[in-house]
This record gives sequence, C-alpha cells and structure tokens, in this order.
Amino acid sequence: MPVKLVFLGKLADLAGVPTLDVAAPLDWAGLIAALPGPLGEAVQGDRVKLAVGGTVLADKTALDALDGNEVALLPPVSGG
Amino acid sequence: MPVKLVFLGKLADLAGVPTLDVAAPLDWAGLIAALPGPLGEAVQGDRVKLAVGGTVLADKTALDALDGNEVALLPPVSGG
Amino acid sequence: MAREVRLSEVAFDPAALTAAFAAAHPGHGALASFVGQVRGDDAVKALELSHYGPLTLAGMEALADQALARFDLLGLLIVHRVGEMRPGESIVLVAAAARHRRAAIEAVDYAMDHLKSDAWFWKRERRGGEWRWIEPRAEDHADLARWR
Amino acid sequence: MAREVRLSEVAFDPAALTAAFAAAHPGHGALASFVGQVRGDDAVKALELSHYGPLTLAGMEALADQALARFDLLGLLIVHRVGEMRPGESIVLVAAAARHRRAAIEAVDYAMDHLKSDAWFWKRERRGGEWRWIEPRAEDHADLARWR
Repeated sequence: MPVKLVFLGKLADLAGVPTLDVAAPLDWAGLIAALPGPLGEAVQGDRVKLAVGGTVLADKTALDALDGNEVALLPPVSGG
Repeated sequence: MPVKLVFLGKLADLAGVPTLDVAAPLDWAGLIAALPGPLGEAVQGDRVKLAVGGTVLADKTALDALDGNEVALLPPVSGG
Repeated sequence: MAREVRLSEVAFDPAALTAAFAAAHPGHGALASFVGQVRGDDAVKALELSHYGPLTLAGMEALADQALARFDLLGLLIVHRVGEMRPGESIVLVAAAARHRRAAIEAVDYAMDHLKSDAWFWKRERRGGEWRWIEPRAEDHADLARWR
Repeated sequence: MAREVRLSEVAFDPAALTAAFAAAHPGHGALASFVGQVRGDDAVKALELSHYGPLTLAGMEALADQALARFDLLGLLIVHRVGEMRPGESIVLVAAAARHRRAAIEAVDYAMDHLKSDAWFWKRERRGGEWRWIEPRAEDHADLARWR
C-alpha cells in the first residue's frame, strides 16, 4: 500500500488535488521530492506541519511514513 | 412641603420604613439629627451616598435639601 | 447602532430576548452574551433586587453609552430584573453585537462588572427564613478596577 | 460537569442550542456564550471551513478539557460548523455555565481565541467570484498569547 498524502487548506489548491498516493516508505526528503514547485516550497515553510496517522509531528523533517499511513499536510489554521 | 427621605437596601431595614418625611430645609447636621442610633451611624459611613432629586452628591456633608426635595440614602450597591 | 436598556419587574426569557437582539443585527459577525440567574445550589430560597427609580435606569443607560464608546459595537442590550425572584430565574442579561469577537466579549464583561458593583441595585437573599443583604465580593471590586 | 463538543456539517440554531444547554444546567448561576456568524457587511458571498477528520474534533475536545481544567465551570458547549456557508449563518457557538460570571466569560473568551487560531480549521472566503484563504490576524495571535 502507498502512503496517502492529504492536503489541507491552501495546500490543496497548490496541489490541485485533495489527496495523492506516493510510494512507501516516505521520509522528509522523499516527500519534498514528490511535491514539485510552489507546493514543495510551501510545505518546507515554518508554519506548515505534518501529521502521520492523526498525530502531529513535533519535527516534520523526522517524517517516517510506512505502507498505508496517511500523511496530512497542515498549513496555518484559521477557524471561528 | 417636607423633605422626603428614601432609604435603600439595608438602610430601609435600619429605618424600619421605606421613606420618612422631615422638615425642610435639611442640611447634613439636620439629617444626622433626624436619624437616631444605628441608622445615623450607618449614614455617616464612607460607603453611604446621598442623592438629592436624582443627583448623587459628590460630598454628602454639603447636603442642602429644600421643600419638596427627595433625598435618597444609598448604601453600597450590589446587582447582577 | 442599537442600544436597548431595560428594567424588568417580571421574569424574562433571556433566550428569546437574545435571539431577537441577534435578529435585529443581521450579519453582525459576533454576538456575545451573558445571563445571570439565581443559583439553585445552596440554601438560598429567594433573591430580591431593589432599585431607585431616579437613578437606576439612567445609570444603566449611561453604562451602556460608556460601553458603546469604549468598544467597537454594533449594538448592546442590557436587561436587569428587579423585585423578588426564585432560584433559576434570570437576574440579568447582557448581549453585545460587534464585527469582531473580542469587542463583543469585552463589552459583556465590562457591563457585567459594572452592573455587579457599580450600578444602583441592592440585593438581598433569603436563607432559612432570614433575609440578608448581599454586598459585592472582593473579586467583584477587583474585576471592576480592571477597567479603570 | 457536562462537556459537549460537536462539528456540524449543516446550519445550526445557536439560540436553541444555548437554551438547551442552559436547561441542562439548572440553577447554574452564570451562562456566557458567544456566536460567530459569517459577516454580511462586505463583499463576502460565502465562507468555507474545512477540517481534517483525524485531528479537528479531537483537538476541540482537548481544548474543552483544558478550559474545564482552567476555569471553574459546570459545563461547556462548543459547536463548530464546517462546509460552505452564507452571510448570516453561524460558524461557531461556545457556551459556558458556571457558578460565577467571570469563569463563564473567561472560558468563552479562551475557547474562542483557541478556535480562531489554534484549532484544526482552514477558512476561505469568496469575494467577487474568487476564493481566498484567510489566516488569523495579528490580533488573533496576540489574543491567543494572553493565555500562555
């Protein structure tokens, strides 16, 4: 099974799709390589976080996603 | 016409009546003389204010109520 | 900008009044409200709020004007009950409509702090058959001092 | 102590929910609430709130627990809309019941500050046919920092 990327907020606009399957395992370098241009740049920004399987990573560069994991790409939030 | 004293809050309990007519004109000394015992003491307390004709006096000892005036005796407030 | 300030001699329905106030400010963005009720969790059987006609409503109107001047509001509603009431009955309702949330929330906070210890009301409660006059707590005075 | 936290995919009636919450806490003493709506006073034609299932509701529940731990509350209600909504529709409702007013008001203020810029929502608005993502204002971040 692949790793499923889920793009939230403006990252979904940049990706052009809400989700994207990429090969497992997936580390930080692999993620950036899989995301071309502005999307990859945005994801490297300080204010974008990653969650794997519903847990937010304290250090996104420590990404280590396995077969079947869902990786959410979380830009700055805005609610209320 | 007399001056009408209106007792609010706990001062009404001390007075035993909600209102009391006293002779006009009425100054501060006359007011204290008209209010015996605990009521007079309470009215002299820092936290009791006076209003004449709906206007609160900045200095209650400057009381100068005339015929027909209503003098309200206002203990500490509590609302909400 | 709507300012609505009332004394009520009878029980009022805070939900209905708040809904009507909200409806009177369509598209307001933010609506904060506060309802104070007679607490039902202790031995208090009744609460009585008295007021003084020549001062109380005029003082509430002045308070509302101060809140409208201080916070960026679209409208402000203050309703305060007077007379004798039972546990569960509403004593006071404040609602503020604004474009942004903190103006609305702060206006409600400000109005309540002033109604509690700087408005012309006198409150007593009945416990075990005895009426007792209530004065603001030290916290109430400290809360009020925040705005000075 | 009641904690009720919900995401709503459809329009909700804040007055009815607040009244039900109040009724569930008889004799509570103090009830503060806040309702945020899509503002109708500018060129915004629609607002869309998106969320992320594995994080959003759990994060709101954790926020409610933090508020309950921090303030002396009898109950807390948080309802947040997701999906696309029109001017005048409600986005968020927070209501807090407490024995004393400031706990209720502060809990609402706290919850709103966190929902605004520290909860898993993403907001965009449509103006003149164009969707635009919204980020919290500098004030929103400053408001949040008050609680740290």
